[in-house]
Amino acid sequence: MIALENFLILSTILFSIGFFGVLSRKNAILILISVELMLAAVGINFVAFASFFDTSQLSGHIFTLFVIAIAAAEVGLALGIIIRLFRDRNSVNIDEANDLKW
Amino acid sequence: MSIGMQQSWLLTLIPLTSFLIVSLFGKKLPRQGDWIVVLSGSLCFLITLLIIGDFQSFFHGHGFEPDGNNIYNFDWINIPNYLLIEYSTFVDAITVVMLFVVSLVGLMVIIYSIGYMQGEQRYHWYFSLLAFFLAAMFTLITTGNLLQLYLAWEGVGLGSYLLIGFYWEKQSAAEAAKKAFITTRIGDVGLLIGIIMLWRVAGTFDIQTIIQLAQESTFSDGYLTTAMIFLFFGAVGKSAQFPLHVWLPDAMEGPTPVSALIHAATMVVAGVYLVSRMLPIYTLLPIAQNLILITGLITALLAATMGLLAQDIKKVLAYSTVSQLGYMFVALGVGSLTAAMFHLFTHAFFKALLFLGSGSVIHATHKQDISQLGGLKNKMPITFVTFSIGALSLAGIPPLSGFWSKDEILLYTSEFGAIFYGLLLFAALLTAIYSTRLVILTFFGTPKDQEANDHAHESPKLMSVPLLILAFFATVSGFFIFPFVGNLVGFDSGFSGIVYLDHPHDFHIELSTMLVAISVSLLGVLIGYLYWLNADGRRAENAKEWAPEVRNLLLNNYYFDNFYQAIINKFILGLASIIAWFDDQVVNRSGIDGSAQIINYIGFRLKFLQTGKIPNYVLMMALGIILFSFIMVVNY
Amino acid sequence: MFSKIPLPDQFDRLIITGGIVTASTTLFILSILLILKFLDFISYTEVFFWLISTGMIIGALASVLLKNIVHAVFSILAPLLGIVAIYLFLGSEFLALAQLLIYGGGVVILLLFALMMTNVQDQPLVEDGSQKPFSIIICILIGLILISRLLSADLNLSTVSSAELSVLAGVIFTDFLIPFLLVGLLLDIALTGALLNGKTHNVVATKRDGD
Amino acid sequence: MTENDGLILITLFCLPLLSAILLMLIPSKERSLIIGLTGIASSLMFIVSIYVFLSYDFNSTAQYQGIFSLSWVSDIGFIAKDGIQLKVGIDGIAASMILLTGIVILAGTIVSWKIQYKIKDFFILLYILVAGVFGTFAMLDLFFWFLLYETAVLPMYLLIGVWGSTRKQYGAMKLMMMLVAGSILIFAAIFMIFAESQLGTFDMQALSSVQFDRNFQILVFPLIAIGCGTLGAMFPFHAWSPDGHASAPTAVSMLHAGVLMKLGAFGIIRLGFQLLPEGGQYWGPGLMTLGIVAALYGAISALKQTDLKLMTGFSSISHMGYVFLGLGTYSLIGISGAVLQMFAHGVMTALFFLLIGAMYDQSHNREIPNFSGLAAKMPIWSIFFVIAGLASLGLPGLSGFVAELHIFIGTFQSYPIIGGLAVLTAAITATYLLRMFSTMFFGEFNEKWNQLNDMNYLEKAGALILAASILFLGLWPSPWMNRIADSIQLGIPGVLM
Repeated sequence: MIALENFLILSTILFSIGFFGVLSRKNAILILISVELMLAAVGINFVAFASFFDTSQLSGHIFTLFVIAIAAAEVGLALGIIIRLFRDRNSVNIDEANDLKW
Repeated sequence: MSIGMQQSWLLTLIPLTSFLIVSLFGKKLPRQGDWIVVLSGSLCFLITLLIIGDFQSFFHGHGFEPDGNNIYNFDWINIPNYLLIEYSTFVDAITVVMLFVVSLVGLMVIIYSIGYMQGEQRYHWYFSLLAFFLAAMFTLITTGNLLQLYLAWEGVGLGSYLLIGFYWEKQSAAEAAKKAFITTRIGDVGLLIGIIMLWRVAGTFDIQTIIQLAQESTFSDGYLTTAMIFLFFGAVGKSAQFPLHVWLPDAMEGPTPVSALIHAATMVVAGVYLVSRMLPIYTLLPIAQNLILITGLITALLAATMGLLAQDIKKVLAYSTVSQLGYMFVALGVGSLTAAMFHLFTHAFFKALLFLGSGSVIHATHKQDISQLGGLKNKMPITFVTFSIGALSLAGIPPLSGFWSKDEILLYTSEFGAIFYGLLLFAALLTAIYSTRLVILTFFGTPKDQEANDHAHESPKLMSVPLLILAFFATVSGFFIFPFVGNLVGFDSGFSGIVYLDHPHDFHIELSTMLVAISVSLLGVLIGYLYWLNADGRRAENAKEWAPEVRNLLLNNYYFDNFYQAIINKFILGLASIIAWFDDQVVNRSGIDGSAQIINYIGFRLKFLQTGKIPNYVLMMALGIILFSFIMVVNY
Repeated sequence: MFSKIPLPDQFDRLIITGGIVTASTTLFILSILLILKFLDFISYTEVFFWLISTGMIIGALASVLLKNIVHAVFSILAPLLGIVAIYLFLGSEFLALAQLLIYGGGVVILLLFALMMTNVQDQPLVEDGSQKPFSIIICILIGLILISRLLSADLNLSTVSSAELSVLAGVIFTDFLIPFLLVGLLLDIALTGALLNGKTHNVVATKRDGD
Repeated sequence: MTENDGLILITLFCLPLLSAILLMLIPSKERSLIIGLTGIASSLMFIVSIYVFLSYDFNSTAQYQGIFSLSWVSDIGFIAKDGIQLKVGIDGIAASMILLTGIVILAGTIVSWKIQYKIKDFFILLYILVAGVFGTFAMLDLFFWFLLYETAVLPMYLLIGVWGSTRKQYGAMKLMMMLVAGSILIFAAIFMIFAESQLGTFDMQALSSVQFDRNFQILVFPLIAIGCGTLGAMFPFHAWSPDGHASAPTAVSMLHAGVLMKLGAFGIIRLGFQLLPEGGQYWGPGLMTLGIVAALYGAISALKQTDLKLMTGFSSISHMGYVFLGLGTYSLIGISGAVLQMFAHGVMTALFFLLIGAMYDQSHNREIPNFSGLAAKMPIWSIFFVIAGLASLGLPGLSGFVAELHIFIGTFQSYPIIGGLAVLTAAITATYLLRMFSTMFFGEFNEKWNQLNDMNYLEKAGALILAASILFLGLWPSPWMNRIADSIQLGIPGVLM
């Protein structure tokens, strides 16, 4: 049988990779992809814990369901924003979207 | 209900009521309500007589023996085991003397004012203020506890402030009122400190209890001396003693009847009254008593010299008031309550008379400068005669009242020490000189201003009758020192039997001191006569050349005003500038705005962190997470 | 004329190189796993698990490292679909299904569409940010911290319970009914918002212009 | 106060909130309706506050009366049963302060009716502020106490920023920043007390029965003293006060100097002395030093000011210095004097600002040297001003004296020299006020101000309420004294008798 640690370590590795993507990428869509990766990693964690510990309540599964749903909504909205950004500046390079800079 | 000593609170209530009525509705009342004030003044005089009658019934030849019915208590603030402040009245011999003086002079001044203030604007306001002042003054002299005394003390101060500033359109009047209030207020700081210091050890404000405790030497001498000196400081302020005498001459900006009432007969003697009241304690404390003596002596001398050259008729009188108050303090300083109260008694009448007389002159000529006056003796005979009686009484010519009381003070001082006696005699000489000068320059000689002289006329009856009554008292009140005169009005032993400190004593005449006093007074009058009468100003011209420095010194009142002004300008306002600068620069600019600017600067320096690149922000967040994780790991 | 169309060329190269690399690594890993299996170190389930995890990690790494955008987006499919298998391992069929449909079917397609709409000049190559070195260090640190915490934790439980669909449905439609409905509402709002946001002539913007 | 009167206390603090909500429903155009509604609401608050004051029960030996509570958060996490509850109740100190608020808000409402610009919004904010003030005085739960304390402070920013004059942005910002900075300290102190007690409740009654560790008390008391002291304009945290007053509109100045500054001193009594008595005792001399410095500092600064409102602002600092002086004595007489001074100064300074507002609205000038002889043109205004001034300089028979006397006596009990300095300050106060009188009111009338009119009947009504309070307190202070002394004896442990 596969131990809980394996799932958790897998999820951690995926999370770190996703985080690396968020940090290092310039293209907004790729950042979005990395975020999705992180969300997926978290989902593994939830489900793994739920399967091993919480046998009756199923909260972890349901939570993951919600995460998936919200992630879908987020992707839709974020892509809308990215497209708007592209239309505005003809680029999806987020280094150029630095209006927040003093 | 018979009215006696216990009902002395009526004396506060009646004028206060009339003050409220006249000040609020005076404009709508017939004659602007002056009759209400006259009525209340008369009522007060009547009640005073009743109180004196009651007092007399407890007076048994060798002193006043009340059975507790001279006290009236009413709790004002009473929190058990904590603080008791009561409204209380206490009537004894000192109170009775003061009551008589205040109610009589008060009534005279009110009547006189009807004539003097005729046609003035704010007529009702003037009368309501008189009523207010009387209420406060009666409260002051009938009080049984120190806190109520302070309350009334400030009350008379307020009345004085408002009355000095009655002609507030004149900047000088406004300034004088301010000066009077602030100067006396500085004294009041001492008074309040003294009162609270006494409360701190005695636990009560009741005067008689405090005196009793002090006599049983419950308190340490040093502490008591400090407290009593602070208390005396209050008296110095109110009674215009050196070094706080500067306000009284300026206070003459007020209407003349007010000067007669407040700044001659009643309010300014409040300090004398206070020290007299507390004299049983002062006699235990030689340092405090010597301070009183020296202060009184300096004041008597200084003010007498200042009076010599003053040009304003009222200012001469003001200086003489300051000087005579100094006499009273000297008497208290040598421990003679009798002499001080007696001088207070006679001085009130002749000084009020002098002020009202000068008011009559001013009313007739609209001039106050004595160098502009002259030759009025035929135009205004009643004023002339009564004024002269007052002046001679001031100068100490027998048999007028001033002679007897001043002689009493001189007598006690001669017993105390030769130097004091000599200086006081010198002051008496000066007093005689300037009183003579005042009368001569005002009423004799040729008129300097013919036009004013032509218009001059004798004052109406409303003004001359009070003059005559006061002249009568200025003449006869001195005889009250003889026991047989006392018998006539029902007091067996005369004045010295009524007011005394420890034991009743008979009036005694030292023929030698009396003769010295008479000769000094006559010498003064003679000098004045020779110097100013028929001199056609020649000698005055000569005087300008003789010792101009001294002359300037006297004309500028020893530069006291300049000195105080300099202190205020340089020191107090300088300090205020420094603090205002401190507040503006240090607290505001550096402290408050400065901290805002520091944050602003830090932000400016740190803004490079704000790259606007989202990955950078996320990186920072990650760094934070790592830091946090490490802390967590270490903590576990 | 054909030479002017770069796509087939690129596509060929992609298929050839990608296929070779993937096949060789997969084969290499598979062979190692099979050897382990036959030496009785692990079971078949574990063989599958390791295989899939390795694939997921390689796919994830590819998606964050590849310079070609299209390749990166395609690479994300590997971890997203791998998760489906992981969910199955954990006994949650419904989630696996949902993951497959939503991510594999929806999200990736959406991403590709977005890519298509934002890269009109045929420049699939992108540069990465300047903080790449820092990022590597930081991510490794985070990973190490988390893993070290995990390994030191006491997790001696190994009973996998499957979430049966009927039970899950029962819970969702009773206890979690309101959150469930709210999530539906949220999706609706998000879609509407995305639509409004993506419209060419923004109502809000024109209104503000006239203000 | 009986148990049922707790409902009255709730009413008292719901009344302004309700009025604010009603005002929101009224269209802005209905000016007369707004005026009518605010008139009724403020009168009701005035009447209820008088009722609260009068219904104080002297026979009760409980520390607080009229307790009424509604549980809000209970038994959750670290919060125990009835941990956070809407709990009202008063003691004599709070009763006096509630009466003060009632008086000032009535007068403030009356004079605010002449506001032309957005009167509705003005009153909405004003009533929210008043709800906070009433609530703070009546609340017995630390959580709600702090909430309402902030409610009382925050609308100030808008009130000054929108309706103010001169440097209003600067004044509003400075005021807000400093007060919020002070609040942070109070916030920290409240949670430290909460945590230290380990009761899991914010109930002041429960907390006041806890004997905190002495070192803890000594540590936490300064937080409260400085935090509340900032609102009470304690030196050196007073800098917001003159600028804030100078730029605030009339009614806001009145409420602010009259009531809000007292919230600070009240907080020191409620939180500091009642919960941390040993800390209060330990820091008493420090509080006293700051008090006497503030009294002298404010008075001497006021000598140099030429702007009428700034002068009054510094005068307020000086008078609040007396309050801290009285609190610092930690004696029965001193603290009662401080509370009495809070009331006295509240009424007197409200009158000052009302009068200054009445003049400034016409002349748009507040520089003292620009005026002279105003008594000729504005006699009633001058009389009211003189009454306020005389009360301020501590003339017997007016409110200031009774309070100052108690403070002096309290100070003299332990520190005679500081007491002497305090008495001297009264003389300096007299100096700057009389200087101002003789410059502005007396002397020849300056024709430049010929267009000035005396107060209108609204302002007269407002001033009359305040002047009557000044006289009443000055002549018959017993009702206040009894309540305050009673409550201090019951509520502050270890107070010097």
